[in-house]
Amino acid sequence: MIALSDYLLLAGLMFAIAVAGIFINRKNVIILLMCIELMLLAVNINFVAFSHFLGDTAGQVFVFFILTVAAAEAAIGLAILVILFRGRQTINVDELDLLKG
Amino acid sequence: MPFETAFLATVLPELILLATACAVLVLDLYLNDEQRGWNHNLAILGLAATLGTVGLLSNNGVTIAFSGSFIRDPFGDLLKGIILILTIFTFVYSRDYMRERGLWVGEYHVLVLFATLGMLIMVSAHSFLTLYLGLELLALCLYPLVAFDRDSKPGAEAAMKYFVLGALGSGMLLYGISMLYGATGSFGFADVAEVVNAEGLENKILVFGLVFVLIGVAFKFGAVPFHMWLPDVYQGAPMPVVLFLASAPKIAAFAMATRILIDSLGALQADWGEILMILAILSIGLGNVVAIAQTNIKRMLAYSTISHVGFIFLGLLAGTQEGYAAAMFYTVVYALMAAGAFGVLAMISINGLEVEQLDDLKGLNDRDAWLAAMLALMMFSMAGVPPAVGFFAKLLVLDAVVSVGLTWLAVVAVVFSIIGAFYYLRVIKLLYFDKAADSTPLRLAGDAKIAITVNGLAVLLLGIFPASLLGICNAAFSG
Amino acid sequence: MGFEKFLFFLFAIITLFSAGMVVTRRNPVHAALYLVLTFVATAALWLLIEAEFLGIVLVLVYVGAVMVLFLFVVMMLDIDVAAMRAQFIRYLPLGLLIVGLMMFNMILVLGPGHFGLEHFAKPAAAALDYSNTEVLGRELYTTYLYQFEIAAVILLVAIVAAIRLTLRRRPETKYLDPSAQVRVRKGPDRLRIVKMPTEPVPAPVSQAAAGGKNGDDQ
Amino acid sequence: MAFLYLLIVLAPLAGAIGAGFFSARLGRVGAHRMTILGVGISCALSLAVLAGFIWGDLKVFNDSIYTWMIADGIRFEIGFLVDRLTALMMATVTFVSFMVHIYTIGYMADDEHNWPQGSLAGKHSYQRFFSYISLFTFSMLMLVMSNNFIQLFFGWEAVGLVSYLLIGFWATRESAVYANLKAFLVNRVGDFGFILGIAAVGMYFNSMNYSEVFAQAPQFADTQVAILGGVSLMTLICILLFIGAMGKSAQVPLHVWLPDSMEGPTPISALIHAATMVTAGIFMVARMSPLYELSTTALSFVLIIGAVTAFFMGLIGLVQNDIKRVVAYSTLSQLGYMVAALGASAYAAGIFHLMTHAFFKALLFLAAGSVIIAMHHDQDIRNMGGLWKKMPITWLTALVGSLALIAFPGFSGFFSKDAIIEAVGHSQVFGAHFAWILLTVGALVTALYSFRMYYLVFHGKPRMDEHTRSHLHETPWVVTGPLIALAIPSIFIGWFTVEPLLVSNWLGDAIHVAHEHDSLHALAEHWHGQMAFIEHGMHGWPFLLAMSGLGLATLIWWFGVKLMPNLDALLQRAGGPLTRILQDKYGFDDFNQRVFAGGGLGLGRLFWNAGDQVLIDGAVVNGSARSVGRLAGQVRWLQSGLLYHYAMAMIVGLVGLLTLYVVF
Repeated sequence: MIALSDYLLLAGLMFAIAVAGIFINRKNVIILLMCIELMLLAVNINFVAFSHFLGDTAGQVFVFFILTVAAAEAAIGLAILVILFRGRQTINVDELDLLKG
Repeated sequence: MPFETAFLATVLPELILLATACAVLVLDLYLNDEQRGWNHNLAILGLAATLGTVGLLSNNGVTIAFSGSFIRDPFGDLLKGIILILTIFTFVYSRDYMRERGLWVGEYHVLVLFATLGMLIMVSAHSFLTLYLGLELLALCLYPLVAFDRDSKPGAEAAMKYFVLGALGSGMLLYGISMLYGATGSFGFADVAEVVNAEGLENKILVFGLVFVLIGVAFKFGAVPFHMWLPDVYQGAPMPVVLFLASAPKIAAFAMATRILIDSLGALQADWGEILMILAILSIGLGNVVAIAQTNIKRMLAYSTISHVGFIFLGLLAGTQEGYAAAMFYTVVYALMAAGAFGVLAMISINGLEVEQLDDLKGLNDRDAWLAAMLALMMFSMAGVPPAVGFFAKLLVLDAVVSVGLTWLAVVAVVFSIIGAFYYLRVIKLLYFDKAADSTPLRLAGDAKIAITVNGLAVLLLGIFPASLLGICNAAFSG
Repeated sequence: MGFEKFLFFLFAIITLFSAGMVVTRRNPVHAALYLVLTFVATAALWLLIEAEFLGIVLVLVYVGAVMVLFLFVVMMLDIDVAAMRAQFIRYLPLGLLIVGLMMFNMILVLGPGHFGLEHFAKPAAAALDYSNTEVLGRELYTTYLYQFEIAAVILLVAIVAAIRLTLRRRPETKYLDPSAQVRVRKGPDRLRIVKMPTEPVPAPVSQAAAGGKNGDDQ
Repeated sequence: MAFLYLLIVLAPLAGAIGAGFFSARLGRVGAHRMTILGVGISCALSLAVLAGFIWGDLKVFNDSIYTWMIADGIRFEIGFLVDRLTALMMATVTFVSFMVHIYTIGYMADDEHNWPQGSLAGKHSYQRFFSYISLFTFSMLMLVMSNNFIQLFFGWEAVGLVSYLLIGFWATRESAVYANLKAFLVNRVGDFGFILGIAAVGMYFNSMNYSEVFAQAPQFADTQVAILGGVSLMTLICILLFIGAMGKSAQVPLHVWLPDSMEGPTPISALIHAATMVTAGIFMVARMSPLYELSTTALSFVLIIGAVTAFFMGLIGLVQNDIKRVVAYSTLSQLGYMVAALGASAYAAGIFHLMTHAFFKALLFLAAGSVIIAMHHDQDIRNMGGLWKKMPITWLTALVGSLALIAFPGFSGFFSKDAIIEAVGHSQVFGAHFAWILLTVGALVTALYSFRMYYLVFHGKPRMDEHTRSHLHETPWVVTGPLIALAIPSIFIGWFTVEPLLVSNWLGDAIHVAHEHDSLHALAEHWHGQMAFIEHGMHGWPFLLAMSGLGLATLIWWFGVKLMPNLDALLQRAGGPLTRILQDKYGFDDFNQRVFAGGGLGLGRLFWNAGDQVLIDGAVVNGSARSVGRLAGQVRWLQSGLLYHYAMAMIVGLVGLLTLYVVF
């Protein structure tokens, strides 16, 4: 039998991978955006699992909305990425340091 | 009762605002560049109508609609009203700035209006889902606004940083919400509160979820160590966007904090109070100290924001009705001060000058004495010099902290705010005692002048007669 | 270990592996493709716990739309992958330490101690005629109507924002405007007839040259 | 009612704000119309309130309008206590202020000449002046209408602030700046005592509200405070509060600011020194009568200070040659009478004299101002003379004012002053005999200096230069109008009010007098109407002395000016050291200058050199500023600008908090 804890641990691991990805990746902003997608996916797994084990569809509805928002977020994130690239000709995270101090 | 037509009446302000935003979106298609003023007028008209509706619908009772996901109460009405007023201020202050730079296009109005809608949704959210959607609506409008000047490299960089960190923050918030959902089986505030009140601190899962949720809140406020986006975004974004970003969303963030922490997780106060204490000390300390080293006025005010956030947390962490009211008072006051300060900066950034460095403020008094006086008033208020309202706000918060026996915390806060007074007073010195490089007098639009005067008077008069606002704040938490 | 459990572990391992690959690939195209794999494997995991609708949506919306958008942007931006020599090994120890600490916390809370089967029993399988899609749809349009509308607004904002940020007219680009081409009217737009007075022909000029000149007028 | 009272207070404030902030837009006429309208409303309503108390059955109003803040259980409120005492004060203040407003139109008409050419401060000075006097009225109303100590203190300080602004109105004159600084500093000394008194009230009574404090006061009658080897709490509070009153009401030794404050334009001399600011102290003590009645020591202190002021300040008036200064010293002396009345527990008599004095002293000041206008701002009485022919209205009204001042039977001053001397005579507190003698002889002095001035100004040969004489004429109606309006009550007000105020206890509960201190009851017992009172007064020492003073002044004038032109100088030489002492004003100014100012300066230099520059600036301020600056410079590099550092900070924050709260 699959236990709730299995799903939660899986989601937790995925969350940790996403978090690690955000700060070990120092070269490519696109990968950062992908890490964010991963993180949201981890949350979604949590919700779906809870929804199933609590016998309550509300969790799945929440996931539905998270997916919607994540799609919108991806669109805006990529749009920002495009103008960033246009201005700088690079999306290297290491070089994004005009603003500091 | 999943849906009743009567619900539409309770969300009438939101509906009007949505209609306004859509109307501006459509209208903009039919306007040429000379006619953009209609966007502006329509947007302000819509905001005013929304404000009026909020006032009309306001009463002392509480209405819950849409299956418990929407709440209308006096607390929310007040915050909504202030958010709407601040948004009107934003439009008025920013017109000349945006027009001069060719940024005065329909999308600007549409995005600001949608962001305002997002804040209204946050304020009257009564479930984590509604709150999250409102939060994202706000955030997704703010990201493009920060990069609104497409050709600005700092703007794009700031937007990118804001976006990545914002997404990280909302990811953590969501993770926390999912844990709370798991522990309570619901994400309506009322249902969560029921379980939390029953189980309280015994339930480790609740505490676990709480930490994540709290980080989402702290990020929205910009508390240390979740503050890193704030100075960069302030510096990179166009001044009117900073003006907007620094004022109204703080109120929405406060609403979010109270709805989550007090309304639904009130029983965990012992834990979140301690966490907020850590964040508050870090924020007040780091904000005030680093602000001193800044030469860029936007960055300086960003760090000052961080320290003010610390003060707001002081009120919240006291965990008493008095403390909550003090925090609410502080938030409203801070939003007013920030709007005024950035408003002045946006208004003087015209004729090709971009006010960025502190030195750009030199001798402002010779160029426009009234604006200089208003900016000075805001600085005094932020520094906490009586009779400006900032002093009173600080006093209330400290009083709340002392009354729960945390005198040492109040002392720490006072010491750092004394250190912080230095950088505010430096601005005043620049305004009045230094010579301007270019002393041509400024010519400002009449409505902007009226707005800044109203804003300044509010800061002054609330300082002299704080009881009116304080009374409302107290009433909001007495129920 | 039942078949179900086997499937769970299979897909879980695929999910974690591909997620790990996403964050460590240098080439963003590879990363995006691994992300697709992660999504597909997750969708399978969701099917295992009767979230059929969401599983399908994840594949359709995420893989079908969002990931394509990612790939599209990656290709469009023409990133110099060779310059992306990652040096993340240097930061890996610190990263692992922090993530390890986080995992430790998570396991403490999320492990079987709190969420094992004895706390949350596996619910009975739904009836055969249970339609996950129908249930969700009913909920969305009744209980969650308000939120549904907000989500619609969010999508609208995303459209407005993306257009504002990326749509720009570049005067230096040369292109044909089809609508202008179609709009041309048959008469005066396409052919212009210019009336010119006839010039007196000098007498001694050769016949051939004069004929060429006159041809213009006809 | 709250709205009505709020309107009374706010109407002058609105006028002040309008005339002050929109001076350029309103113009001169707009400014004076606006302020006069404001004060006029306030005056009309105050008179209506007073009428309501006299003929109607208006209830005492005592309520809070607005809660400013609550700290440690003490409420800081804005509230009004309007009883008969307040109503009387309100009417007096607003009426005199209204007159002064009208008079100012004439007095300040050519104010531009008083400023250096092109001076920035001189721009819109006319409007500014109106703004100040309206603000002054507002402050004074806040003070008298208050129902709590905090608002009282606010009004107290606001009055002080505006008087500072007004005394130094002609800020380009060094003497004016010196005078307003002096007024401010001396008042600060008094305020120091006052705030300590309020603090003591707050500490023991835990309330700022009058009625709550008064209700609790008897319980504290025997409380001792362990300072200076044990003092009764009530004595301490009363004397501290009275020190504030000494500053505001110019009692020895804090009187030094008042004569100098004549540097301000004459309308405010009338406003400050006749009706409003200086009466604040008298009013305050009367208002606090439930506290003062609990301390015989304090009453005795008040009585002696008052009597000393009344006599010795009158003496100085004899040798002054500036027309306004003579009036100023007479004010000091009359304030001494009022304070003495308070000390004798004859609060009603003190308030009575305050009211009659407000009318005739405002009249005298305005008459003096009228003379000054006619004399082209020459204030030296030695250069005047024979003005009665040219300025009949001023002459007659000044005569009325002088007769009222010397307590000529039938005039308003007679009733009040006689009642005071009578009451002091009946008083049993320590020092009452001494005070009685001083006050009685003071009547002689008053008559002497008043008529000396009167004769020198209005009679005899004109002594001014040719140019001034040829231009002498009566002042315009805006000046004479208020003179007449003030002259009428100066004659009659005493006649009508003596009976209700002193005999039939019209003030009622507003004033509390302990039975054993009641010095007015003898007067009330033997009351047989006004005529009988006058007749009785005419057998007393005060009357005889006043009349002999009047006669003496007439004789000296007759001989001195008519027969021996240099008699004045001769007398001064004959007076010798005594005259010199009087001219030096007993050396108070010198003493203050040398000891307090000089000593303070020396001490300040010492502290500045040793403490401030070396220790505070060097070590504490600059030292800490340097180290904070260095710290700031280092910490700001945490903000590296790199996204992964930012994310790392968030995640470290998350993990840290998780570890703290989940593991532990």
